[in-house]
Amino acid sequence: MANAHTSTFSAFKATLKRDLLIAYKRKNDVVNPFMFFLIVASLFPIGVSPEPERLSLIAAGVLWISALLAALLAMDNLYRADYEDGSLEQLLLSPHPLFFMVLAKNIAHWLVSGLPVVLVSPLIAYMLSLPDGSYHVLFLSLLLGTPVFSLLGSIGVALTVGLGSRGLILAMITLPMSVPVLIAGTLAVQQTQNGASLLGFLAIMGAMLLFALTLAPLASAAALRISVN
Amino acid sequence: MWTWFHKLGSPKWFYDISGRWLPWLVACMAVCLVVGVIWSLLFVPQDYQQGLTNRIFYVHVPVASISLAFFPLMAIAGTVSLVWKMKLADVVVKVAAPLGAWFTALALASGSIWGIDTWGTFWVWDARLTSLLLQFFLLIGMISLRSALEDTDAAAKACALLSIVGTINMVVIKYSVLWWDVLHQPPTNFTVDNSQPNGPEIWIPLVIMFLGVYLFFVISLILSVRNEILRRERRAQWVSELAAQ
Amino acid sequence: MDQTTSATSKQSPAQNQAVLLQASELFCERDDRVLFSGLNFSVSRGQVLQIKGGNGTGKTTLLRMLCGLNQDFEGTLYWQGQDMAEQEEAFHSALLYIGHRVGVNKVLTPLENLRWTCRLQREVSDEQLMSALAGVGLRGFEDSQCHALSAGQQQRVALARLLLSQATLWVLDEPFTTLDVDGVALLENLLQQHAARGGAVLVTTHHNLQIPGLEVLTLG
Amino acid sequence: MIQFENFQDFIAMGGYAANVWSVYAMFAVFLAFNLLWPLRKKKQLMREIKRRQIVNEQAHKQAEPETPVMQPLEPLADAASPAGDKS
Repeated sequence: MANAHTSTFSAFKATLKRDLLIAYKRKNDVVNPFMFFLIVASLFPIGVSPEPERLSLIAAGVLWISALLAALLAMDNLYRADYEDGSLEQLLLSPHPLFFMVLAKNIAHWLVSGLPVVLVSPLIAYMLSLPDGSYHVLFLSLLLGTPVFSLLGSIGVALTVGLGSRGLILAMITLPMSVPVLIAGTLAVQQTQNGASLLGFLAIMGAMLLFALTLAPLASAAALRISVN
Repeated sequence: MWTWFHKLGSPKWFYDISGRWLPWLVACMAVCLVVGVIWSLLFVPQDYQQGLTNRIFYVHVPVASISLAFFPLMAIAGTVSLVWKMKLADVVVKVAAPLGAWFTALALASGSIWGIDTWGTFWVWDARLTSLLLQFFLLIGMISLRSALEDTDAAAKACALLSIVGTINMVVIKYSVLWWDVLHQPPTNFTVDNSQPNGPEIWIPLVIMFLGVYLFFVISLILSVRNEILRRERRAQWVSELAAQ
Repeated sequence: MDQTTSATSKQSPAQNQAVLLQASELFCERDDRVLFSGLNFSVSRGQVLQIKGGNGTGKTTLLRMLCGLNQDFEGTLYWQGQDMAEQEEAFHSALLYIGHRVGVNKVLTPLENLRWTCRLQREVSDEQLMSALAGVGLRGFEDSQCHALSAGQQQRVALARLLLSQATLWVLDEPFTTLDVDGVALLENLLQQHAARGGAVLVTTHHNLQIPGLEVLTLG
Repeated sequence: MIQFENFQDFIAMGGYAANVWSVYAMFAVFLAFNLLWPLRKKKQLMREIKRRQIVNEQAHKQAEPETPVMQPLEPLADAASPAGDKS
């Protein structure tokens, strides 16, 4: 008798809901990346210089780098809890393609750690005296860029899920990989200030997002199968 | 052709074959390097713009271009190790990372020294140097993942996967750094290497140097692969016979 | 170290419908130590197969290999007569695996845990979930977070899946370790019911099972 | 053809001695290290394999009994043992 198992989409929804529920119950998974982003972004005026002219030059870069570091920090516990309590094995053994399960987990992770950073970025941009015209540019580019950080990061996390201490290795694997997005994001903000068209940059970032959205979960799924044995 | 491919899988066969080829390779490498170095140091005419620093060109260009070959090499070896589960391919992936880091480090050092008199400072965030730097970081990531996962089958598959992902990334990084450089650089369209007309007396020693450094890359890789084979097959019969001699 | 047990033939996958999972010529080596080689056995409908062996003889490794969590082995696996490689989805939709780590998230409540693990395989209503939890003796604990439960209770949350699952093959790795006396009786009863309804069970435990028609495969 | 009149000129390298010679020095170190280090490691590996071989042979000669003998536990120093001995 063929087992009529649930449709992949409902399993996708179930995994997404479960992860959001876990995040809701464990508040500090949401607060930590968010606070980290605030703290790192506010260190730069102290470290570099408080004058608005100097700050506005580096504002875009500071915001993007802080968002990248916040995403890296949040990535560490992406699969860890599930690996330790055995839920990851259930995920691997489910009849549904692992691609969608990993995608669900990545989306849930981004909603918890990436989206708050994006939502608060205009406020921090104001504190870093970002030039007036580029608030919406920063917001949109971060909105397209931070998912790519967690998608790429999930590959590194999946590769090192079995290790105990893996913070550093995770950084060394993920940071170089996120350089293209960092470049596209910072350029989008800087170049639109002197007249470049915003649509061009958003198109490029959108392409990067789709590239990551389709390929990264494949690599993460393969990496999970390798690490969980 | 297939028998050759499967024979390549047995480490002992590779160990014997490489043992026989090594002396010849070393001899060719020595000849190429000696001729190349002497020719480029002594006989290459001064460059009207850079003066005698074009000698650095003869070390930087071969090393930098071969360093670009490391990620594709690891990706191919990684794919073979993942798909056909060939132990030798995993040995190549493991051994190529440190050697790649050495090549990239020398390319970085010689590139920045070469740029000193044209840019006036030791380090400039020029497109080529920046992508070499990022390649160096990715290679260090490969090495650290390999050492973190000790040496099991899982480590082999994980590193093979990372090498494939790393190669795709290296391509994307290369072009995004180029794009970043063009947008930031005031358009001086001054590229360092092909600024003066290259007569044959310029590029012949370059080809010889390139050949010498390429042979060196092959030899060093083979030496390390042989060591790794001995380490992994240390319980095998043929290794203990070898050790007894 | 090589064992050949239980009746079915070695090479050709048995054609009759009864045989669910068949393993032929399994060979597994863990850091230069051969766990088992030339291992052949099969699990058919209505059968409870207990895998016995001392510590470190590869019981868990064998179970994880059969489920597909671990691919480092030689030999072939057949599911309902066909090679496992092509049967991936059909096999996984008919499989229920509970390992040493039972897959219960400490932050979630038993209800939420059960809802997710079941939803991966079939649609279940909340009433069914509640009755399953009550069935394994967790009445009243449905809404407390699992880190407040004892290890035995957490094991029961995983066992609640047995009540709801339609999977034909149960693979259980040391399911009895944290259970108290009536927990053991409950589980043994469940195994018998599952075998009676045409399912199959593969279980590793040091506990001597009081199940009629129990077959044993000893490793190492 | 030779670009330098004498040896001093060659060393001075038209004022860029530091640059050119540092690069060639690094090149030499790079070549030497990556060729000699594997050879040294190979010798070390061979020595270790030979040493393990000898150790294995000795181990085989006088193989201890397989199952460890159950040593009885010493009585606890502070516990008043039921037999009432005055420890």
